[in-house]
Amino acid sequence: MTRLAHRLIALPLGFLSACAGNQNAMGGQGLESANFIVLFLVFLAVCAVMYLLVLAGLGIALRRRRDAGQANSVDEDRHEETSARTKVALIVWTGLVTVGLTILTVASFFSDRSNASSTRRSGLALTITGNQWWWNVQYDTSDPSASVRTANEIHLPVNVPVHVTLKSNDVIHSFWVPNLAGKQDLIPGRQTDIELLPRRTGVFHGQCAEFCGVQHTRMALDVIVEPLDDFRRWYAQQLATAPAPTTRLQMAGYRYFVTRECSSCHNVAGSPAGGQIGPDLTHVASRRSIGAGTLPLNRGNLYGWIADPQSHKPGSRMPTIPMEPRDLHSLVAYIETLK
Amino acid sequence: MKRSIATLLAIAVLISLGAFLLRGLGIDTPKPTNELRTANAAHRARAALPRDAAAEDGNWTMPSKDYASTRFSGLTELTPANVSGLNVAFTFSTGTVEGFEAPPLVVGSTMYVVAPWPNNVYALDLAKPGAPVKWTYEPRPAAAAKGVACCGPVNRGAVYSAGRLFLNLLDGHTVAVDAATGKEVWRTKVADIQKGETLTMAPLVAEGKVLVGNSGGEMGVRGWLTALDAGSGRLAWRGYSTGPDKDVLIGPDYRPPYAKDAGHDLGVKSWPPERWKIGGGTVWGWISYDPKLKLIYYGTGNPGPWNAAQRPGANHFTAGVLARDIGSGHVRWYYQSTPHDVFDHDDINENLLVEYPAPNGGRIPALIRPSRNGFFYVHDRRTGKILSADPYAHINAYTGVDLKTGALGLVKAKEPVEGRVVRNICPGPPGAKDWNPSAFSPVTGLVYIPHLNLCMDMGVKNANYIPGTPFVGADVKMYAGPGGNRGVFTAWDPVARRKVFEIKEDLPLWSPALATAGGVVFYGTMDGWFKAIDARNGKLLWRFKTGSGIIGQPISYRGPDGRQYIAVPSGIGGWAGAVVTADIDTRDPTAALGFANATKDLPKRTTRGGMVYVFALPK
Amino acid sequence: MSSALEKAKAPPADVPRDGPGLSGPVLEARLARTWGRPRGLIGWLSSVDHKDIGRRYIVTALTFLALAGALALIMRLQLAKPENDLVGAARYNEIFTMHGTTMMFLFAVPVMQGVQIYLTPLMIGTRAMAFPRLTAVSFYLYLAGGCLLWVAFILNIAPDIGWFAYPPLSGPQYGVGKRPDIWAQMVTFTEVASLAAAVTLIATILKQRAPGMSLARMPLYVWTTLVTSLMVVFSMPAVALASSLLLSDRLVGTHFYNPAEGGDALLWQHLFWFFGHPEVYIIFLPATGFVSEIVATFSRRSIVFYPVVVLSVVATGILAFGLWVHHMFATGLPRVGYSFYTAASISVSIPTALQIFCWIATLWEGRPRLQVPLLYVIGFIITFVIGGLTGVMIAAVPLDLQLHDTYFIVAHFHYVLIGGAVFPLLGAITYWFPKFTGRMMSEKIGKLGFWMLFLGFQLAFFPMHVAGIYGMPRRVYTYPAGMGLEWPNLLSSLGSLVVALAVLLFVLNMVRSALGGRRAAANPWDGSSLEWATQSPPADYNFAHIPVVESRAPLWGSRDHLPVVHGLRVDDRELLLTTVMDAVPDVREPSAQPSPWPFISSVAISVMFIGSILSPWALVVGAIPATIAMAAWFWPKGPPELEPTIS
Amino acid sequence: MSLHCRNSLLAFALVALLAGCNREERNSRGKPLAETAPGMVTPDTILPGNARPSAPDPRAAQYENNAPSISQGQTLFAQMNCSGCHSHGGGGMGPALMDAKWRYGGRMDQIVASIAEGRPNGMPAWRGKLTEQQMWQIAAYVRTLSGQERKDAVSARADEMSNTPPQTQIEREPIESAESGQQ
Repeated sequence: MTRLAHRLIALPLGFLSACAGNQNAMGGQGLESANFIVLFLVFLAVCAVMYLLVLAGLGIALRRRRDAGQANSVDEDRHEETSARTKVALIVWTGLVTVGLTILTVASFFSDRSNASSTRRSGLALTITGNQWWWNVQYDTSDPSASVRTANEIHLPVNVPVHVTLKSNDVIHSFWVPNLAGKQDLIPGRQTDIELLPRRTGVFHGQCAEFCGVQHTRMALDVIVEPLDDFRRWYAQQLATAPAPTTRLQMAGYRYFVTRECSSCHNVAGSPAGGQIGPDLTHVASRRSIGAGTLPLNRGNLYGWIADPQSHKPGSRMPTIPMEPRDLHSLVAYIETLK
Repeated sequence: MKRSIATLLAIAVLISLGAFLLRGLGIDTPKPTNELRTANAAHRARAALPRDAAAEDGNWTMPSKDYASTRFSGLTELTPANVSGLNVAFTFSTGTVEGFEAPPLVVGSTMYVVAPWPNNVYALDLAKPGAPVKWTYEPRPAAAAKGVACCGPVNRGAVYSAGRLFLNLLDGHTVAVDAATGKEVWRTKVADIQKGETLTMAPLVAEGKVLVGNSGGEMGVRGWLTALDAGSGRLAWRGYSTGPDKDVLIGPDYRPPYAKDAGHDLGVKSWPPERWKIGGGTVWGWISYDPKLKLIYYGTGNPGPWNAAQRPGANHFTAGVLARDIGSGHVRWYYQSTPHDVFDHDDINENLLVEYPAPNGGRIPALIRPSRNGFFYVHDRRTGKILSADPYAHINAYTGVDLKTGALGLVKAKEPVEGRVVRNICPGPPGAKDWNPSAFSPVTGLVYIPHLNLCMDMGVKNANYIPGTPFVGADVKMYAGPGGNRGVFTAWDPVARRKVFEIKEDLPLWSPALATAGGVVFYGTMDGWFKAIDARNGKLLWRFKTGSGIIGQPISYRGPDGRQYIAVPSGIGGWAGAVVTADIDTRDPTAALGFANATKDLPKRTTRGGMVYVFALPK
Repeated sequence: MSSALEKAKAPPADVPRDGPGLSGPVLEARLARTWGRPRGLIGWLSSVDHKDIGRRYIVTALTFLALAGALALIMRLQLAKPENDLVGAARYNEIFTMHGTTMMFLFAVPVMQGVQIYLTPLMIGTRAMAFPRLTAVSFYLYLAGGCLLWVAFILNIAPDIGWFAYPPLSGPQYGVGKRPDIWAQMVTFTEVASLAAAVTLIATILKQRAPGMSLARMPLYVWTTLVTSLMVVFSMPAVALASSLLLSDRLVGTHFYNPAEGGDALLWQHLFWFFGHPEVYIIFLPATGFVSEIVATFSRRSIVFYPVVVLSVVATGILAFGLWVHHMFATGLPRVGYSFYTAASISVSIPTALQIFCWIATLWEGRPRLQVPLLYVIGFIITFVIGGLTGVMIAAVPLDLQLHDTYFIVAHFHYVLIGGAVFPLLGAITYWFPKFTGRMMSEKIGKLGFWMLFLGFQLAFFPMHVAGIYGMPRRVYTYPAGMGLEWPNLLSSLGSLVVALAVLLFVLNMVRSALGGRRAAANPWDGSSLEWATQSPPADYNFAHIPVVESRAPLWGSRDHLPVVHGLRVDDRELLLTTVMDAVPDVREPSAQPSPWPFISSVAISVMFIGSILSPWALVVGAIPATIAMAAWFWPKGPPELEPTIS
Repeated sequence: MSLHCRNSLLAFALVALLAGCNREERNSRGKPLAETAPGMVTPDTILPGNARPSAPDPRAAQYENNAPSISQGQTLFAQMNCSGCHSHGGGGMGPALMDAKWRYGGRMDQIVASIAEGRPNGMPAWRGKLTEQQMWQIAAYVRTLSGQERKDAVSARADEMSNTPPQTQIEREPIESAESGQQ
């Protein structure tokens, strides 16, 4: 199925995936996304044929009798005549359309089935909870003490079926990682599910696809598909508690973090900071971005973000905290240790 | 023929007349060993530490009366026949307006009254008329502590031992006071209110150790039981309710009765990472002690937060019963009554130690307890094995207890889901029965359970953890269960495993029971009625309206004059009374963690107060 | 009683009636006096003439089109380059909400109904709408709703929740302030307005057709009007209900959309899309009506397979109610159900395909005359078919799950709505402009405008397909660089400028032609339907004599003399009612006089609606003036005159 | 009823006016650091030597009756566990906030002071755990609980278990002490 897909990508539509976007419905790195490509091309082919027929008909119809130099007036008694050929054409056209559409409906049905059946036996279970405007990620394990909580970044082992449970804490969001699969809404008071089967490694980008308020735009997440061993390594490291601060600067930052506003919302495992309403920061420094994909993670952006999140993500729930420069220095120094 | 009938009649008349006369002369004084019921003594539970009337010293030195927590007074002066003559002997006003749960203690000719917040202690001289104050002790706890006390700044009493009074202060201190002078002997800080920890329980003193547990299950604290040296107040050992085995004091001698509670570091493995550190399992209830086995028995509180979705796993060692060796503090056995508790069903209720009839005719040292989750458990207190577990109240949230695995069956439909309100869950968060202990009378062999008939609607949501602030994550509305009565007073036969009689009380029952050898049982209601009922059939024999609602522990003692006295504290408060004492606005049904909805009418039925009433038969 | 019957049998001779005895200028003068409206502002406000109301509808709707178009330009400027900061996040949300809401509720549906109100009586040969005062109310309420929304926008309380306002985002907790209430109440206004218009249209079409115009002879445009009006009647109540529930959630704390207390956020989506999907066809079907009329006239023959076209229109109207769930494929409803809605959604394109065939076949069989209206029709076919085919794509669940809520969808529905409705509308305006104003639009500017619009549109909206596939969700105020979204967005922004210029050009052409365009004869395009039988613009009374119809193309069948009926009163407003099926003359019916009360009641109702945003008591208090105004409106004027049936 | 009518009509008459003001203005960052310490605020009304009662804090204006601030305050009230003690206004561990009783004053700046500095009988001091802006927002929401804020700026309910009567409808509780009641 997917090999076919990849061969097909070389076809006219190839250019879409050619400029390999990491948030691209034509990526095809997930089973469902690969199915999408195949089905999309099938639809495209059938539709193209129909469209060309219409254009051809229209073109000929317009050329045909335009220049026939009759009097520019309606023929009183023949303006309702219709040739037999046209009647036949109508029947043919109707048949053609019906057949074409039936093909498409059936194709769609089977593609849907394949998506549904693809990942019955899932090897990994996640719960993703939508919040305005970030993603809470929980790796569910039979042994609760081995479950990892993180935010705005998902790591997945390649070729392992994943079952994702989707919940929302506030409004409706939609989970969408186009390279892997289609959308699924996160609806408050309901529980929805989506199955992922990543087929190729890579770093992909996902984004909330249902308008969810002021910062709908800045509600993205990174998805890293990696070999099983790398995934295990990452998981073990995420499971560990945050390292203790070492330098004096880091100590100061730690003190600020656990005693001031930060800890009212954020959790750092292994520290007294136990806030549950903001992203878990235990290993924030190991992630790729901050502010749910607002900025790539690096020292400069950390400074900018902590100093004034509201200028990077206006309306975000993270307030701009009036802060002395030295507090800012120490805080950044501490957060950089949260690997 | 005719004659024989006449004879029979005559005999009957004579017998009844005689009986009546004897009664009147007060000769008929039933002893605990007597048969009041036709049932054979062998088929009745017996007090763990058998006392007969002679053994009764007439004192009341600890809130539960004895290590077996029977709340049974061997005094027999008061009987169903004469109790209706009870009069007020004297009263004592503490001048306080908070919930009054602590019982007075009586040692010889002195009564010690531990007043509600700020927990002043008064020594009253019972030898003098009107029981004037001998001395007063003012501990002056920190007022800030009131802000982290989930259910009113209550205190469940002091304990007298070897010339000292030991009591806990809300702000995390345990103090020892010289019983003769009222001077403070030592004061040890054991709990930290910054973390939300408070102390509300009554300590237990045994083998020279003062046993203290913390409160704050709604504040994201980590529960523990601490043993202090009674002499110095120094810490002997501390056993946590969560965390690694070395913190919980689990050693090689740990023998849980069921596989589900066996394993290494369950206090960590049954929690999401780090959550055990704020997982509750507080110890704010009652401790029993078996001097023979040298084991203490107590229950642990609810896991936190109430929103169970935030703590997947069984959440050991919360909501269960622990047996610890009093010397080392090591856990001997543990049974988790409510694994992964989703309804705030603490297991801190009293554990009564009795001798239970064995099938082979012998006696099993048993532990019987009316649990918060609505089941009446009978354990073999040596191993923790369950002999029986039967519902004693209306339950629709649990299916039952599997005696083979010890598992509690949860009704899926009643399990709270984030973002959706689940309706009509019985019992509610205070459980079928809250802290207020029951009494056991070896005379009748019955357990007298003052409990609740409350159901709830529950909506859970993500709880945020900020040290020193509530960590609950649930909206709750409580209301009366089937029948419309919010309280029930049940007499339970632990051997026959059935209800003998029950009294429906309109208001929730928040006051403990008191049983006497005379065959009279006492309890109070939240609108201030203090009631005496017949231990055999629950017939109301006498009642007295006190100044404020009764949530306190009644006691019975023999005064210096040799008469039997009954004393009861009167002063509404606590969780159930918060509507009155905490100025709740009942337009918000979720106020006071949902109790406001169940006690909307309370402000009309009682007001604040703080008074000890002492009753006796007229001279 | 008997006397009344007498009266009925032999109408009083003194009553003047049109006929051989009374015709020509004399008749026209008297009719003008009877059907004219009072002078002055009061007279203007009390007009019940469908031509006035229709014209006002169209002008207002086009104004809103311009406003919403301006917002679209701002959005395109913001999106022209990545990480642009022309408008902030919050403001951008308001802007796209205003754009969508205005286009859907204040432009698309009203403009179609406006044209319908203007043309229907003319096309079926009657002098007025049924319930003309209700028609007037419909316009005033629509206007009030539009003003409510835009005044709010000016006062910085514009809704910012998207044009379909999903709760909980629009609910009491997350829909902050009064913004969502204004949106919801605006919806109520427009729904009441279009319901009123629909009802009057249905009654007019079914009972006031000229004698002989059986259903089988009805012009195709009137057919689409009938079908869409029925669709309005069945779909609009759903959204009116939904928005009222939302208001009560927000105002008095009910729990309809609160999952915690047993409500459901999806309830809204079902109610809304049960209206929302038919809404698309309510906009699109009248456009197919335009196309049918234009194609017939400009290929100089009547439509091929008239019954097929009629049946397609009806079929579309019915199928449209069975597809709403394809807007909810991502909400996790049962998969089996999805397959059904996929099939239904795909099958709805069959009738449309048949219509397209019929139009092309008509051009094929006829002798097409490439003038501006036909150009727009050609543009329509080329553009709309793309939209229709992408529609088929997103009807498939696996495709929709990827494309849903992306710019692919944005492209799709702009192809459908602009290509499928606006192109034909502009063609129709050009086509009927002489009838509206008595002057022709400039052909030269028209052609230029068409090509700019056509090409500009493709440039603006085709790249959006690509942007969507590249993972650009809709309703984002910016996008990061390096996702391959730069060039599609840049092209779209450039295209949107061209479109804006084209629309501007069209408007200029309209204004210029209206003022100084070439004067138009009664039937400048040699059209076949009745509206071309009266002068341009038509007199207040539309027709001096009610025409009689003998074929589908009355003006082609017998162009030299159009048969008419006589006997309608001249001194009083009187209409000829005919039977529903065969349009056999039935009764004479008096028609309402102009009156200021519809306007006054509309004001009262508006006050009540707007007040109810702030307090539920406004409904109680506001009902009083509304009731008074309506009482005055309906106050009986003397004893009703029993009119004789025509035998 | 009559009151409601008057309110509604009044509100309606003033619709343009009130919309003009900053009722819906979003202010994502609050006032600059320079002036973010509450001035000398006292709940007391006895000021010896006829001292003037402290004037209401001018910063109150930008949060009071401001819908986004009140909404933010509502969110924080739940997230910062205020509801743990005060429930949804009915009280519990802490006093009820929906009644007319104000132990430490019901004025915006007085409430902010209570939040920031705490109160001896158990109210924790939140200075440093919440930004000044957040405290003002919470104060604005707290005032809605007793109907002090304008009805068109408050939210009827949250998407949770139904609790208090809708804040869009509850009567305004008279603030007890006259001085602290001055708006």
